[in-house]
Amino acid sequence: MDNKIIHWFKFGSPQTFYPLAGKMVPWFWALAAIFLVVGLWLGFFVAPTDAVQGEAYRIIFIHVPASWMSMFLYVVMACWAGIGLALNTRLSSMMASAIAPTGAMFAFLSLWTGALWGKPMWGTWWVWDARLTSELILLFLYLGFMALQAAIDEPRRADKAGAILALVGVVNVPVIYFSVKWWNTLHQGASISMSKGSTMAVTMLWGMLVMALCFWMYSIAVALMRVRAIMLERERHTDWVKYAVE
Amino acid sequence: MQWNSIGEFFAMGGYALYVWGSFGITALALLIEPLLLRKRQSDVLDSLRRELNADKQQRKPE
Amino acid sequence: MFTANNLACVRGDRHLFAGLGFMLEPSGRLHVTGENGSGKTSLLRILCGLSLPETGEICWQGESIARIGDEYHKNVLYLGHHNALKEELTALENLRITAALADIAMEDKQGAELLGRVGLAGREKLQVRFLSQGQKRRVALSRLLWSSAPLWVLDEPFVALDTVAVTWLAGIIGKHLSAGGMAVLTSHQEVAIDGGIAQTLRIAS
Amino acid sequence: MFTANNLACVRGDRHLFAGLGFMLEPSGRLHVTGENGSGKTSLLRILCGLSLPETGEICWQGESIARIGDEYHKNVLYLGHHNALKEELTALENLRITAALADIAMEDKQGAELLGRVGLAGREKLQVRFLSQGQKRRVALSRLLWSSAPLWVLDEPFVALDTVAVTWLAGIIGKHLSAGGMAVLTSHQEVAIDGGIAQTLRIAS
Amino acid sequence: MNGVAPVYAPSPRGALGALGVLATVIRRDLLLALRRKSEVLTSLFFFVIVVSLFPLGIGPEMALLRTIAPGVLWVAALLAAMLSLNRLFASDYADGTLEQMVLSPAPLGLLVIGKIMAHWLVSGLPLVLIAPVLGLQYDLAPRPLAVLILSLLIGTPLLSLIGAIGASLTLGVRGGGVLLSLLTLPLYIPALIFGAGAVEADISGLGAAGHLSLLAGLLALAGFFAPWATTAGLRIALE
Amino acid sequence: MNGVAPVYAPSPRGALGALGVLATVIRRDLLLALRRKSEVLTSLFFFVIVVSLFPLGIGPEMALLRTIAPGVLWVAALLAAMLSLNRLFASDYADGTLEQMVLSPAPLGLLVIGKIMAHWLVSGLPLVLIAPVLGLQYDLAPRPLAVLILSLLIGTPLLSLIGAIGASLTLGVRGGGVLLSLLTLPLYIPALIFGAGAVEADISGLGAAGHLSLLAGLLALAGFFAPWATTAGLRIALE
Ligand code: HEM
Ligand SMILES: Nc1ncnc2c1ncn2[C@@H]1O[C@H](COP(=O)(O)OP(=O)(O)OP(=O)(O)O)[C@@H](O)[C@H]1O
Ligand SMILES: Nc1ncnc2c1ncn2[C@@H]1O[C@H](COP(=O)(O)OP(=O)(O)OP(=O)(O)O)[C@@H](O)[C@H]1O
Ligand SMILES: [Mg+2]
Ligand SMILES: [Mg+2]
Repeated sequence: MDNKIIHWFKFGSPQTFYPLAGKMVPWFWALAAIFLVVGLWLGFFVAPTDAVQGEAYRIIFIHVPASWMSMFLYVVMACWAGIGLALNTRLSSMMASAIAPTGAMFAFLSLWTGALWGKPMWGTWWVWDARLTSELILLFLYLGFMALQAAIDEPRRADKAGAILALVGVVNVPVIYFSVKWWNTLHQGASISMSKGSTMAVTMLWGMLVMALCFWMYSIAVALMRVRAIMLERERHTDWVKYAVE
Repeated sequence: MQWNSIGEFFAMGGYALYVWGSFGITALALLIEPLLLRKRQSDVLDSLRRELNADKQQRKPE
Repeated sequence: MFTANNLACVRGDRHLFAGLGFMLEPSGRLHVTGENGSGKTSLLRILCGLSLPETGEICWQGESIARIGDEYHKNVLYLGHHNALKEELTALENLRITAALADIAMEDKQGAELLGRVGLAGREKLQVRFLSQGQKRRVALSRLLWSSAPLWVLDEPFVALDTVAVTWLAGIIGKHLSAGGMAVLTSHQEVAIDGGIAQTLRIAS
Repeated sequence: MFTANNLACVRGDRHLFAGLGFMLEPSGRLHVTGENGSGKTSLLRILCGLSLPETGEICWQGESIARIGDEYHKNVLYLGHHNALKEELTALENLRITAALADIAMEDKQGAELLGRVGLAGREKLQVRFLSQGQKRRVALSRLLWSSAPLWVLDEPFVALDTVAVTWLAGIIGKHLSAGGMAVLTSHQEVAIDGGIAQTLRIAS
Repeated sequence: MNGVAPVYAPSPRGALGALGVLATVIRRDLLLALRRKSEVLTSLFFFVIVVSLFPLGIGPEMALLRTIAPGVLWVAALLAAMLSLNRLFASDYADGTLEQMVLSPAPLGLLVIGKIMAHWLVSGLPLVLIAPVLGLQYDLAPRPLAVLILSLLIGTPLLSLIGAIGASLTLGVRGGGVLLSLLTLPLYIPALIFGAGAVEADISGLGAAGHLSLLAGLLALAGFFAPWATTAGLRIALE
Repeated sequence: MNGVAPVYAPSPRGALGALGVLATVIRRDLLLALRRKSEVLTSLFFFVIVVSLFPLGIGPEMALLRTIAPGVLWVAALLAAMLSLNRLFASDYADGTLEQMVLSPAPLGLLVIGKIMAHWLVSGLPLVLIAPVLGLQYDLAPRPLAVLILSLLIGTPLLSLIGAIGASLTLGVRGGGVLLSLLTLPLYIPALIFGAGAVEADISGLGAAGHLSLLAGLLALAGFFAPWATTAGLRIALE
């Protein structure tokens, strides 16, 4: 067999990945903290007040990154789950399970901040618009994935069943997303006055991007922490766990 | 810099409830999640150590 | 030839068996014994390809069953703890459906004759839920009569049968073995089967 | 004292038995034998009051069970072909619910001890569907340990049990009989039970 | 070795072929549904109830009813389909038939397709057939009514197909009922949006063709992938 | 003979005090519901699903949604209550508990009241509690929302009470599910009309007091007669 593949599988095995992940976590925390400080500074002190929305628009600095993360993380989760199903690698399935709660949290945050933004801007907490509805469905997909895995006691079966659901759900995401076209929508698309090239739009964009990076680093750190715990729980009877504990 | 005082900063131009409600809950969520995970990790480790010790003590007398 | 090598099975956090292997030639039968919960049913389901072993390989005619898949299933007849009968359908309907799933067309007359052979004459048109426990088992066992699968995997086939039926079933299995078939069985009862070369595999727990 | 007189049973257009009767005193046990489908299960269900005989009367302590009705049920423990367990619940939960229905509060610890006695130590928290066939039967049989009903009606209690468990169960039944209980059983297997006065009732078909 | 001579040989193997096996599975499930009678009626009756209750809760204003008719009928169909799902594989799983299906020489995917088709015939088709009557109650004009029926005709098989995935994944799982709805619901929503949307588009003069062809596209997609996913789900459930 | 000493005796058989019966029955049913978790969630989740699906089927127009909100919420509550009914007595009937209850020294009517109260706590109250959130999604103003909650608070126990009669009458009957809906549905309709009507009356400025007091009157009536009818139904079912 190809040497590279063997090498890859070595890192793909829990016992080598566990300490590696442990070493990586602090670095990602540090990065997340740096981006957080920069992002908040950009968001609150550099970005000017919006002419139309006043200060309320500052919610954008968490609303948009959280929305992005919730969608990215679903795809990443489905990829890991699919790899786990196809190649029967335990670690990838564990990664999928580790990502799901964080993704669900971001989906919730997107809904929450969106609702808090909607009240002053649209005068209502909620409308049944395509964007909002699709985000709600995304939250349901996450919850379904987590509930299915929690309901199955055998980890092997839970991994496989979850993977099938995640993959089927991935087909659903773009389908829901394109329904924007058939629905008159209240939620703005890429409607920030960024196209006008004003300095305000640029600082806003930077603030959003930096906050998105912060959320990325946070997600990676948290996923690694969770996957470490999952590894210990699932492989509690193996020798490497006993060594790792001692 | 568009804030003239701390009070103005916290008032957020009258949108304090919405802006701080968003940032507050987000901060809370991002704080609680790692804390819960730390607890989960240490719980697992604790129970594993206990199991291991029990195993050792069982083996010793023989 | 049917071989298994180094099989291991894990359920939950429990290691049922490991390093288990055997080789079965035509006319050979394997008795799997062990206490309740030792893993006999789990082994039989693995041998049929219904579940996957933790480690190890099972080969049919030298080819791994994981690779040949459905082709292998044509050679196996599995009878589990459950009778796999629909209670709301009659014995005859159940029989015809089972046959059809094995791609065999069965006339009503042929079905009735088969049911007569397992002692259910006159009850062909009765819904299975009215049958007694032993009669249900007999309907399930009638598959043994028309199946041409060389490998029979039978999980406690004698349960619920009366003494006459037990002897009859032992005879059927013996005939199958004499014709060059193979069988893997479990049973907590002692039953004498004539014919074939016997091996015993004990799963210790 | 438990007596039955002139019982007859009809199922569909089939007369299973007629003119059947017996008398059982404390410490007495009745073995009901017969071929598959002869009507053993039907008889046992009639004896429990679960279904009505075509003719005849069953008396408990001299009183017709049709008249005393539910008062009689307190004295009977019935174990049928089915285990009456909920597959999605754990063994312990099943046990506690069964006990609660008999108005007995059972602590988790007591339940665990009981399950230990039927050889399920360490599997108390496992859903019943993960248990092996014999283990499921053992969970069902654990009722025999705490029931104070004097009359046990057991339909093929030995099925699916391994030899150790069969001996154990025979011992439990023997103990119950020695304590002045009664038992009505069916079984296609020969099992030696010590204690009590044995009678045999054969249903011919 | 090519098979041992059976003790009794009714007819050689291979008499039926793939189509024959499919027909057998469908016929079997229909027969079972007929024997259990109440199961056929439950879906249909539930559908009729839900649809008929709305005018009582909302008031008899005809214009309003006409506007909400497609939504109400579609939601009712969706709920009826969802409620009948847990019976799709449960009894076969409990009595061991499913194991035999996995082991049967016929490909499992084919058997699954047969079961899904039978499910649609029992709990989808009756809804489509009764829908015209209910549509009339809501004073729908003939054209939107026709579009509605057509959308249901394309949509209900889609519901059965998607639901089968959820049903296979929750087989034998504790608390399966709620879980099943939680899993299938997000997947059902596109069907609902395009199905009800078709009628609305027709009423507002935009033409229903776009929505209907999207729905048909979804059906084709699901017809292709759902049996595969369901088969995988069943194998996992039996492991 | 007074029983044979059991091989292993966990605790003596204890007779239930007649006064503690109500609490015991309620506690028992709540415990069972918690054990089966999914059962608590089924009603609630179903309610949320039904309510959330409508905007997807009908379209996002806020004015329209506001108009149909009371109807939708009430129909959803009614369906959720109806679906949870068949579990009210079925499992107790199947496993013989019901027989034991009839035999218990406490009056059966009291036990029945306990079971109905537990049913409401498990499948009625959660709906009332979640309703405000769903009302906000339909953009209901605070006042109509308050009326809606109040009408549900009075109405859901009414649904449980009426449903119990139907559940007892269809116990152990073949195809009971359909029959149950067929029986309870006509009896539910007054509750639906007055409940949803209260909100509409409030919105149109007529005042909800009339409808609400009618609803309360129905509740009092049902609270008086339903346990009696249910008890009679149970006795018939057990005969
Ligand atoms: C519960 C309510 C809301 C939800 C679930 C929600 C959801 C989302 C999602 C999923 C995205 C990412 C879409 C993309 O990147 O293509 C997004 C982006 C965005 N949202 Fe919201 N949103 C909500 C409310 C609001 C409100 C009230 C506003 C402003 C008045 C708003 C303004 C924006 C903006 C400006 C973007 C960035 C769009 C872009 O650049 O593509 N959202 N929202
Ligand atoms: N998830 C699980 N966790 C722990 N143990 C499990 C799990 N699933 C199954 N088991 C155990 O695996 C074993 C499976 O046994 P199996 O059914 O193969 O036994 P068997 O030898 O056929 O027994 P019997 O003679 O009673 O039929 C049982 O002991 C069961 O308790
Ligand atoms: N509706 C019916 N019409 C005709 N025969 C019926 C009907 N219902 C039941 N029977 C017959 O009645 C008998 C019932 O038998 P029962 O279950 O009591 O047998 P058993 O002695 O317990 O048998 P086993 O040893 O197999 O458990 C069976 O022979 C069955 O075929
Ligand atoms: Mg077994
Ligand atoms: Mg019997």
